[in-house]
Amino acid sequence: MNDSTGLQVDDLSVEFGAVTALNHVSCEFPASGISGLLGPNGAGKTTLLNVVSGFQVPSSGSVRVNGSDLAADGIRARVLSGVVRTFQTVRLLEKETVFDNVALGCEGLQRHSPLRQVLGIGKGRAARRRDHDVTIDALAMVGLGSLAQRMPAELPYAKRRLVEIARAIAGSPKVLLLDEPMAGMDREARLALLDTLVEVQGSLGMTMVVVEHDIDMVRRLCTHVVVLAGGAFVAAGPPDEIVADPRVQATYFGAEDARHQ
Amino acid sequence: MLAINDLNAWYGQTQALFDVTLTVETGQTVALVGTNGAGKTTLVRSILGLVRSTGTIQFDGAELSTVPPHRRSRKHGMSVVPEGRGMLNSLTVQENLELGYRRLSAQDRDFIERSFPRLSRRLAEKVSNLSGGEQQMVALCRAFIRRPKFLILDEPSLGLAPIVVDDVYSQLREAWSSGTTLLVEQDVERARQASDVMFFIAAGHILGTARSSDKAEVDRMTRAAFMDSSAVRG
Amino acid sequence: SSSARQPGGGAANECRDEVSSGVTKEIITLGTTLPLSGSAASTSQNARKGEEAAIQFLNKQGGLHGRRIEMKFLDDQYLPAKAQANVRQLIQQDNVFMLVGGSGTGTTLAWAPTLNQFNVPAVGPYAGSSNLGTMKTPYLYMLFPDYGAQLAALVKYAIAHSDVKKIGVVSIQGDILEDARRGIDSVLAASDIAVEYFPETAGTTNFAPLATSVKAFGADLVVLLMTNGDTAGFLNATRRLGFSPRYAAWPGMADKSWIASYGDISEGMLVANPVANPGSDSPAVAEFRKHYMELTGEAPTLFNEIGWVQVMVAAKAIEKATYVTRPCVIDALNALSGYETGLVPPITFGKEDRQGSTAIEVDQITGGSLVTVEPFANPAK
Amino acid sequence: MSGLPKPSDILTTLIAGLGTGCLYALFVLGIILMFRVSKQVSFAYGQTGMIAALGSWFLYEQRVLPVWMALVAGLGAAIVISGATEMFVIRRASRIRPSFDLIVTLGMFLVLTAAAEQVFGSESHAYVPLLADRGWNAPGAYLNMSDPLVAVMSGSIIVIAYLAIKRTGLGVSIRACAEDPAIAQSFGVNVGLVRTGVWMLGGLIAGLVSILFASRLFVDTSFMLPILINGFVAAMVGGLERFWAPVLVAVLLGAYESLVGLFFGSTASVPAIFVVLIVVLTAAPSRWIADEQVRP
Amino acid sequence: MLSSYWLFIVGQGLFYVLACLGLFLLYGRCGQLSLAHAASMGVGAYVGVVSVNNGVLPAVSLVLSIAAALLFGALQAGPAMRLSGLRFAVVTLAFGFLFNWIIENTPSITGGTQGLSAPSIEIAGLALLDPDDALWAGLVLAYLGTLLTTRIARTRAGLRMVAIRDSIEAARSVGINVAKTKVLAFLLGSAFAGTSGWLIAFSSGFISAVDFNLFASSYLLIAVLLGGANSVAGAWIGAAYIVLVPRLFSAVGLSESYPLLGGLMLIIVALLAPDGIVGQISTVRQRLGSLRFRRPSPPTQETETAA
Ligand SMILES: Nc1ncnc2c1ncn2[C@@H]1O[C@H](COP(=O)(O)OP(=O)(O)OP(=O)(O)O)[C@@H](O)[C@H]1O
Ligand SMILES: Nc1ncnc2c1ncn2[C@@H]1O[C@H](COP(=O)(O)OP(=O)(O)OP(=O)(O)O)[C@@H](O)[C@H]1O
Ligand SMILES: [Mg+2]
Ligand SMILES: [Mg+2]
Repeated sequence: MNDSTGLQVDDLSVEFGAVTALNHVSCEFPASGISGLLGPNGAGKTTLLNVVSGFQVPSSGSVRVNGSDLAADGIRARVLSGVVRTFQTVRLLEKETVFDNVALGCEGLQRHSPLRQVLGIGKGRAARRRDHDVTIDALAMVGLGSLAQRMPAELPYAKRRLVEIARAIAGSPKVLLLDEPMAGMDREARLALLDTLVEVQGSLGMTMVVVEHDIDMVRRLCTHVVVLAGGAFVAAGPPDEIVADPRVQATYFGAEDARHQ
Repeated sequence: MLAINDLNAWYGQTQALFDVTLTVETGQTVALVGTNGAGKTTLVRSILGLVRSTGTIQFDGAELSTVPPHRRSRKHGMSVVPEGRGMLNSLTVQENLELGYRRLSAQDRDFIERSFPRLSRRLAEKVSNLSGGEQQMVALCRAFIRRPKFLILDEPSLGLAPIVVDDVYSQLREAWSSGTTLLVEQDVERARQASDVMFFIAAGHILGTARSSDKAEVDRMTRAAFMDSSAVRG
Repeated sequence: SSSARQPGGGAANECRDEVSSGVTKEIITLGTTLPLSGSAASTSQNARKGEEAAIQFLNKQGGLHGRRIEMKFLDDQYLPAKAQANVRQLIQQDNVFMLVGGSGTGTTLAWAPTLNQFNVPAVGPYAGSSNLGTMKTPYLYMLFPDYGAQLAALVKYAIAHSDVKKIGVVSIQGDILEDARRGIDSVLAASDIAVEYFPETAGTTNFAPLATSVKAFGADLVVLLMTNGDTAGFLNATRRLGFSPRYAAWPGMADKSWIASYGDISEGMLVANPVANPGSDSPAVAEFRKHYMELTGEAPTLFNEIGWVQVMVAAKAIEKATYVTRPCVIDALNALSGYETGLVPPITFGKEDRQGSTAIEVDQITGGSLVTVEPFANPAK
Repeated sequence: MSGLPKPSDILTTLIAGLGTGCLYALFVLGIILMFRVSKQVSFAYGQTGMIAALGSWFLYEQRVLPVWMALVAGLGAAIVISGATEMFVIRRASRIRPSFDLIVTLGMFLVLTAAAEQVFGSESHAYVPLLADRGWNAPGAYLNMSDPLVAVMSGSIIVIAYLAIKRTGLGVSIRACAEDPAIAQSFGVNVGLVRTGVWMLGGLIAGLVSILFASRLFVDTSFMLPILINGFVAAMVGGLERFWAPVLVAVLLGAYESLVGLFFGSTASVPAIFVVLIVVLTAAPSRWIADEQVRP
Repeated sequence: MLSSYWLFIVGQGLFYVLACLGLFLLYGRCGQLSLAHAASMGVGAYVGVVSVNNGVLPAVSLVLSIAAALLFGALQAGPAMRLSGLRFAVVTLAFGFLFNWIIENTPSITGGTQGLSAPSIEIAGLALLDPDDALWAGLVLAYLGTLLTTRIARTRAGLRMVAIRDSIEAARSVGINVAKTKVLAFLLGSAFAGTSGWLIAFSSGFISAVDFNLFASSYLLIAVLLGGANSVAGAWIGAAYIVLVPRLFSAVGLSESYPLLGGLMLIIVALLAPDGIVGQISTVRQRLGSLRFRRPSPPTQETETAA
């Protein structure tokens, strides 16, 4: 493994009864730039994110972030060591303001004594101020600064997505996993989100993995692409190379007979 | 076949559609294009009778506004691929397909085997176990096997790999060339190719319409629909 | 905070001619708290009718000390906390002169200490705990004997009049059962009759195990201390098992409403009754019945009679008091001796005695009505 | 009691317990059907049945109607109340906020209890025995007619319900209503009818169970409360989403409760049941007790 | 000036504020629908009285009461960690009944069904049985409790609770320890309830199991919902409802209608005013505010052609 590898999975397998969702998959995602995770439906992309974020326990294999193994960690431990995800469907606290929704992301930051927080003294006070600042920064970064006090229900779909992304980056993650962030968005919104993601990655420098079916967006967004199919690793490399790869062509873009695999 | 007149629709106090008027001829595929939040899904839901609305919706000569939603499906042969897939997570794939007192016939099974082989192997499984795209296939399949008179597709390509999207659209072209279809699609070019007529919608208003074959007009309307909305949204 | 002062001790408690709260030139206001709604409503509603009739009766005869009597009824839903708040309201807000009647052991236990706090006397709540009627709550004057005394009388009668070898006592778990045990054991001390106690929890859904256990024990007399519903549930279960011992039960089963509902399954049951059977033909009861029917147009039930007696005893004390003040009424109550109503045994209180009587009448449910088999079985104390 | 109970006593108690258990099972059937159609259990369920029992008592006792008509009228009332609860309360509440549907049934519970108390009074009454007073001494145990009556009736209703769910599309429709009424409607399910219909059926079942319990015990405004609790316990332990498990647990719970009462005294039954609930819910594998899991 | 009777009632109301604050944290914030909250109060009340009866100093008995209530809360948190709202509510129901059963079956210690009188005690120079002193104690404690609750709601822990209430998936994805947060909510809720129960026991002088049963828990829920489950002020309104409304009903001689009103209230509030009185007030305010702005007009044909 080289220095610039942010996230590395090794020999991952996940089975659900007769279905093999991941079949000894090994691949790497660089720490710089944004990686795309591609593959036909049911290829195991979401499952891979689930394993990395701790929502799914693999039957074999390991996950490493910047060289350290996450094997025994639960979801919370992973968040604390910097692995954060979003969901295929947006999940927000509908009764709290956008600000509070994003503030939730501070969980990933260092803990501090709850008693001190309640009393508002010493480190507790400092920590509360820090949480506040971090939240403001995260909101500004995705361009939601002016909407901080609004309720999520009042926001259009694309903005709701951004709230979720702001929440994910508030904790300054080392690895950010986005599952189809652009699904259901119109083209304008996709382009705007694309800019935001590039900017966030640029300024925070985390390993970012994006699952996306819109190949045009993937080409604009990603510097590196990993392709899965039928639970197995297929190919990895720069987007243009991957798009041209005949194996990917067959399983993903569709030579006519490939769908009856 | 479908004639909508002066349709206004509300969610609670907020109005989502304003005086929408639109017609779909028998056999036509009509595409609905607009930004997020423009009101496309609301229009679909109004046709299905799922939102509070005023105005008239005539279908095959019958007035629908007093017809309860379940009869629109049963009696008038409407079928929908809903936004967000509409999976019934506690049910199996087969039960999702059978929804509404309908058993899978041999013919249906055949169709599934041919068009969605991934599904035919997993009919007995809980639908919530499927991947996002696989669930979208269930949604499509559920609408298709009913052989509807009027097919409504709300973002049918959501979460589908390109290979499957192509496949779905080619099916639409071939198998449903005779059927009447209302299509909501984010990818304007794809929508243009799949449809006969396009309606452009922004902030709850129909901005205009264009024949799909007239590419220049479609481009002009698309720009209008998308710019307008960004103006409205600020 | 106020400590309990003994009645009669201290200047504030001396009987003098002064203005007392709850008393005007025309009216004396009494008060009570009762479970008028909730699980124990029906008996309390009857008691209330009895009290109202008694007050009407007294007022027709010119009231007491030339004053009309009025009474304030508050509903406590059988909730102790509510009963206590009610008594506070009666004393502090509604300024009643004294408390008369009331019903429910738990509720009475809850408000009794409040009397000490405000030096207000109360007469005759219908409650069967042995924790009441002692000098712990010196302002509380009890008319009816506690569960222990009730059951002692009942069992004494049963063993004297039939051949009993084994007694099964089915009782609500807890202090009621302990009271019953004390009473029954005192009667059986020197006999060779076996007795077994079967605790029960209110709300049993299947009485078969309980009934089977009692049957297996071989009880020929079964004493029942349960809620009306559970008593019925138990009787139904024994019937389903084909088990038919002799039954004896606490006063709840002497009420007309029970007999109307469950007369057939409780045929032959002996019932402890703290007041004279309202259907009896003793002259005192007959006169009471006559008055009551004149006033209300209905024949009195057990709890009508209880309400009536509660008011009558309180009225006697007020009448005997030198002035209409609380200390004077307390003095009069303490001096009450052998007061005969004909409806309850003669009532006697003393400076250190708050238990008006310990005698019990034994009745039997026969052919859908209550028949007196032994009037006031215990000699008055 | 000295020594162990006699075998015949054990058998008698066991049979009575199984009879009670069958009634619990029927009661639980109502709970799980209603849960299927609206993802909701009703705290007012037992009280709905209570209205049938107490109401019918009132009607025949006041000689308004002959007994059988009073029973039918009581059941009718339970059906109407249950259906109306669904139509006017449950359906609207679940849309407002999660957990509110539960809260409104708690409200219904209080309303039905208070209203019954005001209309019918709060006394306990004997109820028509419905065979609970007939029985015969079989060798080894005493048999009562109420138990076989209850077993046959509960058993057949449960089996019919099972077949209706499995063999017709009704089962799918019922679940679809709970999960996504809009989707169900879009595919031709008359959601209103199915929901209200199932709740009306629930009302009928609650009424039947209450009437049968009343015939074995007594009737008043609160006699269904412990039965409601035991029904809930069985449904929770067996799993609300399953069919046979909760029904079976209910039958066994009746037997268990009965035997505990015989061996350890009647007061031991209540905690014995709660101990089962708490132990199962804390110690059972989470697969058994978890909700429908939707994968992230 | 209030009569001593009303002083007593208001004092009780202030003690109930504490219980309602506990339920606000547990249900309003964390979404855990507990039907054993009154039982938690009961634990505090009984442990307090029983320990004082056995010679424990009042201050120590308060600590014991809170500790016992915490334990009771922790016991419930066990199943709560694994169960959904509905199932969990039923389990708390069982806990509530179990509490009542224990009281009823330990008559020698707790007085059983007949209840238990609380001795008159003094703590911090206040004799709780005296309405004046109780009022002071109530004012100070309810104020401190409110302050504490508001603070908690603003910390990370408070936000975590809301996250669990609104979206457990979102909560897990940001690394919230769901189990720990639920336990915390239970401990806080129970501590408030236990304190409240202790105070009510010694200020009223008598406790019994029926004051802490399912109905009592339902009334607490009604109170918190009516006030507004999402705000601290709602707890005050709710406590006022619990203590004052029954008194008003009995003042007009309609006390038997109170349970009916309670049930209807629960249904009506849930259906028509889900955010309670506090929510209702703020909606009215918003409506008034929005009258001042014109609604944005829909885009016209002109804008289209201009584009
Ligand atoms: N809990 C489960 N039980 C059974 N099968 C499962 C489960 N989770 C995932 N699978 C199966 O594993 C395979 C991989 O699923 P996964 O969600 O990872 O696919 P994906 O690549 O994200 O697809 P998509 O693009 O459609 O979202 C699928 O065939 C899916 O049906
Ligand atoms: N359930 C709802 N309650 C309140 N407002 C709603 C609801 N659903 C939609 N809206 C609002 O109605 C408007 C139209 O929404 P609609 O879902 O019809 O848009 P759409 O064109 O389908 O958008 P998308 O491309 O995101 O699917 C939006 O402003 C949206 O915020
Ligand atoms: Mg996926
Ligand atoms: Mg849409």
